[in-house]
Amino acid sequence: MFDVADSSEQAWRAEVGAWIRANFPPELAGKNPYRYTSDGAYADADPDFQLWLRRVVDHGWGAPSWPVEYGGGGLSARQGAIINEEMINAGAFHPNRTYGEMMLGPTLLEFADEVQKRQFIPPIARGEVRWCQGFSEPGAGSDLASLQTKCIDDGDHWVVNGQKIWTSGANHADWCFCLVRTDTSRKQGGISFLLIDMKSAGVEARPITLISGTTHFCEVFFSDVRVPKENMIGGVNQGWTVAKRLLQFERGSLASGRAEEAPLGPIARKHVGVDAEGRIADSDLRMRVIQNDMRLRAYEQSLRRTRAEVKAGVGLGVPVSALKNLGAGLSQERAELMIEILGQRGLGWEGDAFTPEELEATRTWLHSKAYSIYGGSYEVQNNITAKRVLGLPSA
Amino acid sequence: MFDVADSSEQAWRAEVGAWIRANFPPELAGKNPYRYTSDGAYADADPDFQLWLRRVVDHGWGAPSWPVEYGGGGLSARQGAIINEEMINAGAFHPNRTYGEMMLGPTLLEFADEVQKRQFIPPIARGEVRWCQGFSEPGAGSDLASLQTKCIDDGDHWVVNGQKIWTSGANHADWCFCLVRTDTSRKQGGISFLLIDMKSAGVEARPITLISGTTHFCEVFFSDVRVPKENMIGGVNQGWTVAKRLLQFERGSLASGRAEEAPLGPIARKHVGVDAEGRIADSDLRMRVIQNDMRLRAYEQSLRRTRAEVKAGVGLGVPVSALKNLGAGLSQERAELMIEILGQRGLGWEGDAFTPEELEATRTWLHSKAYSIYGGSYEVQNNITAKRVLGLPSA
Amino acid sequence: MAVLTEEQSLLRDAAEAWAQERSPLGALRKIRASGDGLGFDAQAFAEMAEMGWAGIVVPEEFGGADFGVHSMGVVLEQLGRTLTASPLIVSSLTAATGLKRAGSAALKQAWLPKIAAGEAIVTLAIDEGVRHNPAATELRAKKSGAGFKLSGAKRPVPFGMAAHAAIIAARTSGAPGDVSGITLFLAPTDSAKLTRAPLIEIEARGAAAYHLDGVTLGPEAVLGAVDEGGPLLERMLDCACAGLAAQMLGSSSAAFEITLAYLKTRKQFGQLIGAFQALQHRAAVLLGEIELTRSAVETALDALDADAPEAHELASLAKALAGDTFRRVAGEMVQMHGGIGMTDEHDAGLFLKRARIDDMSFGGAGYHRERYGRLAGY
Amino acid sequence: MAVLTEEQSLLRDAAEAWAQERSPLGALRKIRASGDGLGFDAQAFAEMAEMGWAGIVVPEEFGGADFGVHSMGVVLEQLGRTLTASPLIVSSLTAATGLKRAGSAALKQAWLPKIAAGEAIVTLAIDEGVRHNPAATELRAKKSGAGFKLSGAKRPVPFGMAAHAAIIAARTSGAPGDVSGITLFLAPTDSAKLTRAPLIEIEARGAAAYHLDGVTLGPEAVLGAVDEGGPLLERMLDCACAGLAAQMLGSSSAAFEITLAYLKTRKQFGQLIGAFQALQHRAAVLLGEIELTRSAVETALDALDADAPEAHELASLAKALAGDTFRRVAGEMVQMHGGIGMTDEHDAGLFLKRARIDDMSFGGAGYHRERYGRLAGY
Repeated sequence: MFDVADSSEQAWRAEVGAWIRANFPPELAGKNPYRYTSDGAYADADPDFQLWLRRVVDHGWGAPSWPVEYGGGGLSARQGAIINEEMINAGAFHPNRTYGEMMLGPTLLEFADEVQKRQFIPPIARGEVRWCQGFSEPGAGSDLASLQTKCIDDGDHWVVNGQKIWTSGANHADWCFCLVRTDTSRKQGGISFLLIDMKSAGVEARPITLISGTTHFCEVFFSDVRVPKENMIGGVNQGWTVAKRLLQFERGSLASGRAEEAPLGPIARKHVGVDAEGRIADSDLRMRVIQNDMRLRAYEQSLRRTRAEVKAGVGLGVPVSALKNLGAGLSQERAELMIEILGQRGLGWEGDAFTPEELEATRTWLHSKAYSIYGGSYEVQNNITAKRVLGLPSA
Repeated sequence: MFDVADSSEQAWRAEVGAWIRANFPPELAGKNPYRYTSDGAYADADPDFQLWLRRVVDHGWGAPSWPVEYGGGGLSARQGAIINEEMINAGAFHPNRTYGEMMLGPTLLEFADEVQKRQFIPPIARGEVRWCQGFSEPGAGSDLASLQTKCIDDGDHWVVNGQKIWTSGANHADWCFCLVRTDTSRKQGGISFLLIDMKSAGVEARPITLISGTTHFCEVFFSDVRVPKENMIGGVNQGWTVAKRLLQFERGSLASGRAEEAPLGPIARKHVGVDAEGRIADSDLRMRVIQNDMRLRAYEQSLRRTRAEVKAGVGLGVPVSALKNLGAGLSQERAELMIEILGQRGLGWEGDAFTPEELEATRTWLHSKAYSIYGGSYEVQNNITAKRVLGLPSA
Repeated sequence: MAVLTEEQSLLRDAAEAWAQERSPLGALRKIRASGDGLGFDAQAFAEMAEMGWAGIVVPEEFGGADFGVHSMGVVLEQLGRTLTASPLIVSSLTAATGLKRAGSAALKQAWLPKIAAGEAIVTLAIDEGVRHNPAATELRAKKSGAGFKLSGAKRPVPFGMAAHAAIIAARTSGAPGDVSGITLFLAPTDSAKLTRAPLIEIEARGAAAYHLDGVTLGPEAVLGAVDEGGPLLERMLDCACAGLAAQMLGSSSAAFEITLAYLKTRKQFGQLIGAFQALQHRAAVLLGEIELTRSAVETALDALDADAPEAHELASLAKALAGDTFRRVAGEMVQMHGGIGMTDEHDAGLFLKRARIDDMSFGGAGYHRERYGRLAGY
Repeated sequence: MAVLTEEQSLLRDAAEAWAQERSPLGALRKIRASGDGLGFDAQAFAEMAEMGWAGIVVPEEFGGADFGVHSMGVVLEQLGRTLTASPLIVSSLTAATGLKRAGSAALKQAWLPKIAAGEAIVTLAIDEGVRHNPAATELRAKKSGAGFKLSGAKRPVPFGMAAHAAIIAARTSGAPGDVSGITLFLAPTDSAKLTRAPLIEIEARGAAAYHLDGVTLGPEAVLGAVDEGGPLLERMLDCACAGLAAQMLGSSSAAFEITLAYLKTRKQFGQLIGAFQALQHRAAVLLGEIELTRSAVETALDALDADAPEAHELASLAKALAGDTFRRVAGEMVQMHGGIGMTDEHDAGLFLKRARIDDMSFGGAGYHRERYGRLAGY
């Protein structure tokens, strides 16, 4: 549409920024956007968030760069990026960063047929339907392709039986995009990609309590669930291809997800104190905090470089598998350092003997352990880097 | 013989210490014992060392705990240990820590027949014959059992053809204990343990220059070398069993070898300076030096604990494979830290613009890179720990 | 496995059997669920006392066994294997050591027998700020008549809600930051001038916040000499650190063994995940760290029994290594278990949280690296 | 791979082709063997100059291209891939930057054209003590008439034996440790009062020890203002760090690629060692470190061209990461090659030694972590 250098971009960017500042409810400033993505009940219960979502959607920015005919804003990818950048610059966040918008929508645009596109994409763009992802199973974690959920042809319907796990937000989701086994004779080649209405008979979602106390992951049980034939995307036994593409969108969003973290310096100076030279008093902790700050900064530079190279078409930047492990590791290290900085006040679970910030830090630390497990574990990402990026041989 | 608690031990210990202090040539104080082990020319050229060796041998301590009939001192293992401890306490070192004494001797005591024992062991105990180890080959490093050096039966002799590498001190060795292939149809089961006179026709040793500039490792070439039948230890195709035992002795000596390292504190204070509170000025370097000092100390505690548990028969202490990697890693880290402490003066190669200590530090740092490669690489030791110690499955 | 005396072996076997049978990992979940804020199971602690563990370092004349710190460490290591929560370290080891070394005859007589019998829990009210730093003690003890009036706040006080008395570090002279000028008092917790509130933390140590508003104590409540409590406190904390490090060693070993068992049973990509070399090498490295820690712990315990001058730095060495090792092993426990390790149902989270609590108690790895560095001339 | 301008792409392709053909790894061995103490191949440097690389940051009016620091970094990265040794960083980048920013018209006219043409090498005589610390400058410059008399020692001076002149940091006021009171002088090296001796180091940087015994210089020899050389020197060193980091990035990438190639050809235990997952994961981690370094390097180079205020900390970030990464990759290069990597014959040792020299030059990773920390408010 237009290029960075282009001055019209600057004008448009200013326009966007102005609109956001005029419409973003100040009550939402400083809230954690991730929470609204992962916790449907939390999002529904927050009128300020609902107001913000409606304003953005009515402004046509629910999915800025999707085609207009499917409820998108019809803007260029570049413009979509600018909207997100301006959201961040204004201290706001995009209210429609749902699993549907981040993962399913882009996938449907590539693999769904016309009817499916018109049925499923517009509600996502308008933020009206909440989706969850039914991929992992108790016996199929990192090794996703070994999933067993049965999907039998029953004429005009599919009949689904099996169990999913780690289904984020299933207890508040309207629909689920699911991987099911339509052929037991082949591994990847026997998987299909199916859209299941969570209100169907035989679907049950049970929240799982994590070590951090959060309950947005669920187990989902399917018993003789009947699903219309037309809800299969990409054709029978084609699910693995569809899923691989969707996982790329997921990794992309995860890799870029946990970027901007506030520097730990000020917090450390406050809680640890400073020495005669004005440096953080605990030199052991100080050096580790500095090291984390430096590497996080280089990581953020890497995200920017990756975007720039992709945009300029001179390369793909840092491989996503490497970026994922770097980002997860640095965020985990940062969460550990935060707890260490808070010391005895970084161990609180609940109660008013601790400030909300202190309790939040503890939960964040515990939750951060999942960063290197979900969205492709640390080990799986390293395997991908070794084999696909570095071309190292298989045993 | 007697127990730690036993007071007669204290008396004997005192006796030992007194003799050492009376006989250890002061000129040798502070010299690096490892150098005498690895560099025959260096050892031969040092009259003080030769004097010390003769004194210890004439005193019957060339191999204190070997049986008298094979030239040993006939003392208990405990007494042998005390002699070594007192050597260290007196700032001395045992002058007969040769590959023959550390590895071959103990192996022969277990596997050699009576004739072989009487022929080969006494000269080792007297420090008269220098041995080298012919195990590794260009194509058989970590994977030792894939060695290819041919050994053909020729009636009253074996005929050996092939190439060895990483043979320490081969250019100054009188004899070589060698692994050769007597059966190409089996891997481990086709290997034999052979003693070869380095003066035999067809033996050639070529020094290899290492990155540290040292040349005590050699390539050894065997072309139609004739070896008497009676020089094979443990029988035809039994070499792997013999070698595994010998490698245990080697790992033991390596693991315990690089223990006592002087603390870096004083050196760091001198070269880096101290801050207002009297701490090493560079806090980043300081914390890393402290960390290394702490872990080295725990490593030395582990060596003591291992000896104590073995002696008391309550356990085997720290598995040798784990000890080897810990010791190697900590010594390498220490060598790196030493260079960093010396800063611009830690980069000298030669010439009088640098002190001998500075040059020694640089060479030690470069040489230290071999610690995690020789005597079973870091990777091989981890495999041993995982499979044999932790019982983890094979792929 | 250490070279143990006869009595130590008996203690170890008894503790191992008891912990497996009477105090498995599930017991900790019950304590967590009870919500009584005590942080331990009184019934279980009574059983420990019956076994004589509460009196291990208490002199025989006061009803203890006087076996020493290493013996206590042997028991604590076994209890650590099942994350057993108890006031053993705080009361039976550390407070008892303080009383034994510096308590008046009357004070000893009043408290040591009860501690040994598990009838009384005497806690430590030391920490005030965000991080462990005894020299920074601010809580004031003002002279008042023959005795003192104590005012100020202490937090966290381990097992502070259950404690019958507390050894309180108070400033009688000097300014926060001075090592001298600190006096140790033994104060019953039933004083009307002492209010306490439970702290709900990620894991059980029965922590409380104490607020003293003019608690009056007689001169007999002083441990050792006025203004000179610093060195005594330091030695008491060395015992606490070595004992806790022993318990952390047990916890680390158990976490490691549970993880190894999982590596040998869980399949992914058609093979046991324990067969993946990347995980094998990480497991091998963890073994080395645990072994280093064991050596440091046993050496520190012996040094304390020998009252050796280097006991200070050896205790810091043990605590620092135990903290790094336990946190690392617990982290790998979660990572190697994958998603299931993130669930509250699974025990990995219990180890992860305990590792952090233990590391932070009596000074974290960073604190003890710094302390070791200063003591060792860095 | 960065987003490059047209001219930068041309520079990169030219440098890549030239380095592979005219300055492969073997060239470094020749320099090492020559023993002339220069530390580089004069013929090769002449060719670089012909390609215009010596003038990349020199203004056009003085015969340069004025392409900027990023362009120089692009060339240096390619030269780093073959460990090409040259005075480009010291003379053509850093000294040229100093002259450009603060040299008098006469000084610029006298030296910049020669630097751009590669006819003159101007080095940096900054370091004195064991570690890099410009503020600690002791070498004195006493007023004498209209000019100055310089006395003291400098070591190591990179390419000091080959240099025609040196930018010398001298103290004109204040005490060692003060940032102010430092003055930069440009002094020809042919003065009878300046004696120089080569330092034989592990690797080629043509280092020398300078001894000044009353070197007399006129006022026109001063760069910038008397007593105020500190900030200028800091910015010059930022350029040196960013440029060196770019070269280290190239060296790290080459070391990594050589190692990957070995992993794909060397067999042990009946399989390619590159198939061992433990090595695969270590390789994957190294890739991440190299990518982080690339991002830091390119950002620092751009910040310097933009003369951005945060260029100081970004240069330290790049130099620190490049140092850690290069040393780590070179260490793994040796380890993964096994015994053969320990031999002088193999190239791994060249990378290992260069990594250490590069890290130590203009301040090691530790120095720059500390500097970054102070600048970033830690």
